[in-house]
Amino acid sequence: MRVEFSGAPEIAAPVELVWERLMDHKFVASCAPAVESVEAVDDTHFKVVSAFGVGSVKLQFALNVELSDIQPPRSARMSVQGNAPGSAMHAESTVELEPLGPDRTRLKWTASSDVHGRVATVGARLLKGAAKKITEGFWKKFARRVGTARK
Amino acid sequence: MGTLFGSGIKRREDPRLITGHATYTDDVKLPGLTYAAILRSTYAHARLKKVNVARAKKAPGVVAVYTGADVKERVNPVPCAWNVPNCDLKTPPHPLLAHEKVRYAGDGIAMVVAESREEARDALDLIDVEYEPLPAVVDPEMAAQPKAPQLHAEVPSNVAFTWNVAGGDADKAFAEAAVKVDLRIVQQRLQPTAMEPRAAVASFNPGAGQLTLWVTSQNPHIHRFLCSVMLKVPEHRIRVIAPEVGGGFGSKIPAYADEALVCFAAMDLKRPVKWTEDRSENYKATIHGRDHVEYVELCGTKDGAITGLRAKVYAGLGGYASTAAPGIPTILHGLMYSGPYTIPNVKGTVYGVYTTTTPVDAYRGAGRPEATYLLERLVNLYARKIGMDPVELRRKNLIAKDKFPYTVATGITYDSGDYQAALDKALSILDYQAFRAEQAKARKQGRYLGVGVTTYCEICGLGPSQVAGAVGFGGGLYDSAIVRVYPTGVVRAYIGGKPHGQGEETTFAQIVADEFGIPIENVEIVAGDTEATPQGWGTYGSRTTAVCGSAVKIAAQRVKEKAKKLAAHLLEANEADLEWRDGKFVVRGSPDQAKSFADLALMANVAWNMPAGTEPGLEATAFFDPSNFVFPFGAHICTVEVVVETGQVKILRYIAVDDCGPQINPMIVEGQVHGGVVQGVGEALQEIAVYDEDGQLLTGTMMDYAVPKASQMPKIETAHTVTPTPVNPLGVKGIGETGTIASPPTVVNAVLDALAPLGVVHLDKPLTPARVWAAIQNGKKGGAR
Amino acid sequence: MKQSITLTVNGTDRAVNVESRALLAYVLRDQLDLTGTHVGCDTSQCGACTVLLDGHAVKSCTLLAVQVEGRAITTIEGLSADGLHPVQQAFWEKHGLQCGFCTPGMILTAVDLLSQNPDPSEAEIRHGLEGNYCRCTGYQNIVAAIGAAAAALRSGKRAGAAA
Amino acid sequence: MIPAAFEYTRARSVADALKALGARNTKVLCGGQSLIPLLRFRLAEPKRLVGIGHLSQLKGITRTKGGVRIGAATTYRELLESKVLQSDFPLIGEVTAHIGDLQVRNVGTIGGGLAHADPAADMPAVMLALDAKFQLQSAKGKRTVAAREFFRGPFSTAMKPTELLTEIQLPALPANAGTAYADFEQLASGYALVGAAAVVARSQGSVTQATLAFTGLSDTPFLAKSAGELIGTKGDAQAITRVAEGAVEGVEANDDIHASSAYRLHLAKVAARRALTEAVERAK
Repeated sequence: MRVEFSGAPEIAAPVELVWERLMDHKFVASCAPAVESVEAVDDTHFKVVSAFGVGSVKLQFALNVELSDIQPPRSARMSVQGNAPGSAMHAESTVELEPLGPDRTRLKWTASSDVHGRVATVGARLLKGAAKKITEGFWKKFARRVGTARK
Repeated sequence: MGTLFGSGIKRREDPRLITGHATYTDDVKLPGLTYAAILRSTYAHARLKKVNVARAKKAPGVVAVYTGADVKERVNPVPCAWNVPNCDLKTPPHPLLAHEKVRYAGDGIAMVVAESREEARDALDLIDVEYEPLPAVVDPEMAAQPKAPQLHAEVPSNVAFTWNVAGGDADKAFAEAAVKVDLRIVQQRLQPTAMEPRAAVASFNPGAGQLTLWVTSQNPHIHRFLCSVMLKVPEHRIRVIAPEVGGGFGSKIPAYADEALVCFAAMDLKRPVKWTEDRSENYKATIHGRDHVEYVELCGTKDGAITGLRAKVYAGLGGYASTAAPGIPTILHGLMYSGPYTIPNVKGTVYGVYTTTTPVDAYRGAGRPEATYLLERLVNLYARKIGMDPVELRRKNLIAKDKFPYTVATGITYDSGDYQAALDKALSILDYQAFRAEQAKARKQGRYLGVGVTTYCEICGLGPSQVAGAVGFGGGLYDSAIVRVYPTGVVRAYIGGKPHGQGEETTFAQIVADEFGIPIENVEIVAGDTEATPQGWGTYGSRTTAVCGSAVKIAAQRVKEKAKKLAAHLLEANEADLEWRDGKFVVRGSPDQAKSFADLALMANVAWNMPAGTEPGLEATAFFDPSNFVFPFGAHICTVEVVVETGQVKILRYIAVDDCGPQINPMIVEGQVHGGVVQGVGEALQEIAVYDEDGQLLTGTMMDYAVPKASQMPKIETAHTVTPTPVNPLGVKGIGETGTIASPPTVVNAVLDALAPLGVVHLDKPLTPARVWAAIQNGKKGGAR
Repeated sequence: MKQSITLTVNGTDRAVNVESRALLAYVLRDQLDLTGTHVGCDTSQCGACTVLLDGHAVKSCTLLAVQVEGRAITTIEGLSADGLHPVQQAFWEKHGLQCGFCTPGMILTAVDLLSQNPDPSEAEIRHGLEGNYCRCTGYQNIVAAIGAAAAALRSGKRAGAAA
Repeated sequence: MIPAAFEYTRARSVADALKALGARNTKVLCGGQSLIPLLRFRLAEPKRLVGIGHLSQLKGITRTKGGVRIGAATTYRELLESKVLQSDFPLIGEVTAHIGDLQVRNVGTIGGGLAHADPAADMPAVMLALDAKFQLQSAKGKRTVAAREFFRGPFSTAMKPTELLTEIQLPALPANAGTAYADFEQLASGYALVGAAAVVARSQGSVTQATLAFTGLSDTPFLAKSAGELIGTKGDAQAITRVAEGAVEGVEANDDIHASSAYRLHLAKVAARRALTEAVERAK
């Protein structure tokens, strides 16, 4: 099952601040739902344990996150490889920041992921909508928190 | 002929089944039983970098964990047993557990054995597998392209075989033909879905060196044979028991790694081991059916005489070649391209292609549904092109009844038939002309009715063995029976076949009871235990009644001949003076001079007074090898209404006229037709296995794979004609698969007939409302094809 | 972690020691040796595992044993104390089964269906079997069997009332 | 398929259940017909389950001043057999007859199904159309949430993990109201590809109230705003078609192996038209 999403929320903060937050893995993790732990292997590699799902449907994934093509303060690419018993997922994400004004930034993101194993075979109907909701929810929260942190 | 042959008596297997006292494989319990669970690949195609079972081994209740590396030296791969000749067949090894690569999502990687089902399942989650994902390819046509991902290093372009069939000169026929039609047809992959998932229980007696395997099998002798090969255990040390089997439809023919692993573990641990698949595991790890992409063409004259057929077929095999897989799209498909018609020129090429999907093998009909479908679609397209009624076109090309035995262009010889009679009967049941009038009237009111008519014949009753050898089938295709008479006159027949719903415990008892003039209650049919039954080659290919039933008949006749000899001896009469009347041998002209079957049973078994040179006992074994296949045939008609607004198809009537020769038990024959037709209607309207581009099966549960439900299926009207076959002593043909063979084109042609005014020319199965609606939208735009 | 619960199974109180996660179907099959209850799917679709819970058809693979503590369960083995139940009889008469795997669940669903609707139409029978799959019979003879059983039960009741 | 291990608490009362819900990673088990399949696939692995399906406090269908109250643990079968619902809310029975199957309806509960919030379930759309209110209870007290505020996304609701859905309150329908439901089922699961529930009231031939709700179409059941445009019309075919067309405008419809989004949108219009037409017909 492959899913692709994208969004472009506006953030009430300057591009530099947004970039700073984006590179702060602890801050990023705090915006993601149900992150149990984050461990920085180095500046661009992270090990994350996170639950994936909504409502009753929940699977715990061990994720390897890697940042690449880092172009401060404009764009970066993130790849995620995750495993849960009987399931696996890969995701590629790009982030691009576009300054709209002194205190406004547009954050364009794309995410594409493919899932394998039980999640794909028996959980597609349950999780396809969830994946979208979670991804959008994450960026929404990120945008809001960066904006609020500023105030 | 006796009094029971032809009688629709109640089934003798039913009392245990309706009271819950039947024993299926998962019901088998043994002291010290352990439970196995198999870890299956998450990815469709990947290199295995690491399989770490350390945590699983330490988990509560775990007795053992095996990986591919652990077993590869100790067992042989899963064999492919149908080595179709002259097609450069390549069957790379199929390891019991993957150790280098996985080739479909569901490929076994490790097996846990634990003290309970729960503990075995829990431990699976503790196995750590590191994969290096490789690209997947799920479509057989795409997989055969040069740049497609490669599954097996030794199979370039994933093409396992290229098989050709030709008769006459098809290219010339096409060059000269006035009319040509062609289609690209996708015959979708199907999930067989026997209601009982597969299971295996193995027990090993180390003192005796004896292995016993209970397994969901349509052919316990084949399982014994192939387990012996996989396990390197002599065949006589293996007893295979197929207890009650909850449906097969082909999916319980093949040898699977799973039962061999269960045996391996039982021998290794010296404890019994049970494994039962879940439905979602069944959908990934049990064979699928069909999966063809076909380019097919038909040519003929302007007045509707078919002169040639050409086909190029990509047949998906999945990740490995399953037991009978190469024979399905070739021998059981390509040889049947002519169907019931006189087509002088035929040419076909079939590519067997590996894809990163669950292996494909025989599924009810196995090759013949695909052949019948492509032919019947082409015939309708041809009729449409020349503006001829499709029934008339069929009638014009059917092989006439006085032409049998008839050899078709592909070289096989049909035994017997009266195709016109079946067609006439079906048409009269419907009143075809009246329906056409109704259809015309309805169209004026904006309602879309359609009718589909199929005439078909199929090849079944597999043997003969000599042909099996010639076409590379790795076994014989005779069958066998022992008829044993006990001193009290009751009889047991031990048969090589293994019925699993088809009712032969009843029909074969009818044969035996008739032969001996005894009540059917005095006869029992024993099947499914290799320790008790003679060598058989299984229940598939609609062969059990035609082949094994004939063996039963012959064995019973042999018993009766011996009984007659004994009767003559005891009555001090000439054998020639005896006649068989009311269950007795009677001296002609002296009705009080008689010996009943029971008398003779006792005398033969006590052997106090046997004729000179005659052995005691009343028992005979017969191995029956038919002289040819049998070719049942018939005509099916379906009428439908399509709700154009929503794409929903409603079947108005379904009429099945089939000819399987004389019917031993018409009630059972009718039941086979009902079930077969519904399976084919499911194929026509709703069943499809869907993979995503990564090779993940998206129809992995019954929530997504649309097994037909009662409310979705039509009522079926059945009728028959009776044309005996000369190739077996019962005169019978098979009926187990005809419904599934005939119904998909019948339904699809009916729907396309309804949609004809909307510009829809072709549409691939299954005709779900979503697909029909989309086709109508496309047709409105003039883009239909 | 196991706990002891009591179930009334086919009229007899049975104490069983079960894990919380134990599904009723497996408790019946593995612990109480009632293997007439079959498991054919894992999504509550096929109905092979159907039993009666206080007289109502339920899917025993989609119930925890602890959930039905203290309640009365009837399996196919206990449907009829002596002889065949009219529904069983009708399945036999009408050839309403082939491989038999779905049959216990079919029969028990039919028993509940007929208790709710003693005189169902063919369409109502087919709708009532929404949760029971059969891959062998094409349903036709199952529908016929349930229709025949309904008639038999109705006339049996009339005969009973008259007596 | 065997669930991962968990602890099970059989609640002795609602209060007892609420206490147990305080613990982390705890789920409520009512009929279990939605949750148990997830447990079997280990797509849900709660540590604790609190069983409430047997609690008589949570069962029953009673008339209240303003309508009808339904206990959350009332089974679908009990809904079907309820004389009160047959007379006051026939829509409930019509829809319930198509939920799951006979066996599932014998155990499955209205509250369990609503709390599960499957985006393709039938009942949520009906609750929206009927403007139901849900009573949620926690150890801290009770609150009432409108169905129209309850469904937040696929399998997501306004409920907190410590809350229990205890009852469903249906406000009385206006006089001369007609209700109807039309749906198209996914062939395998029987879940709605699309379902539409309609409530229409008429007075002297004119529509005075119209509500239309969808399920299955997108990731949450929702009310169609266009339904209001029926008010003041005669509820004629043209007006209904206009409302049905408008109802799905701009909706991002689900797309899966069973139906494309284009087909779902089309079916939604058909279902809306059929449900509205029937509701108008009945609103006499």
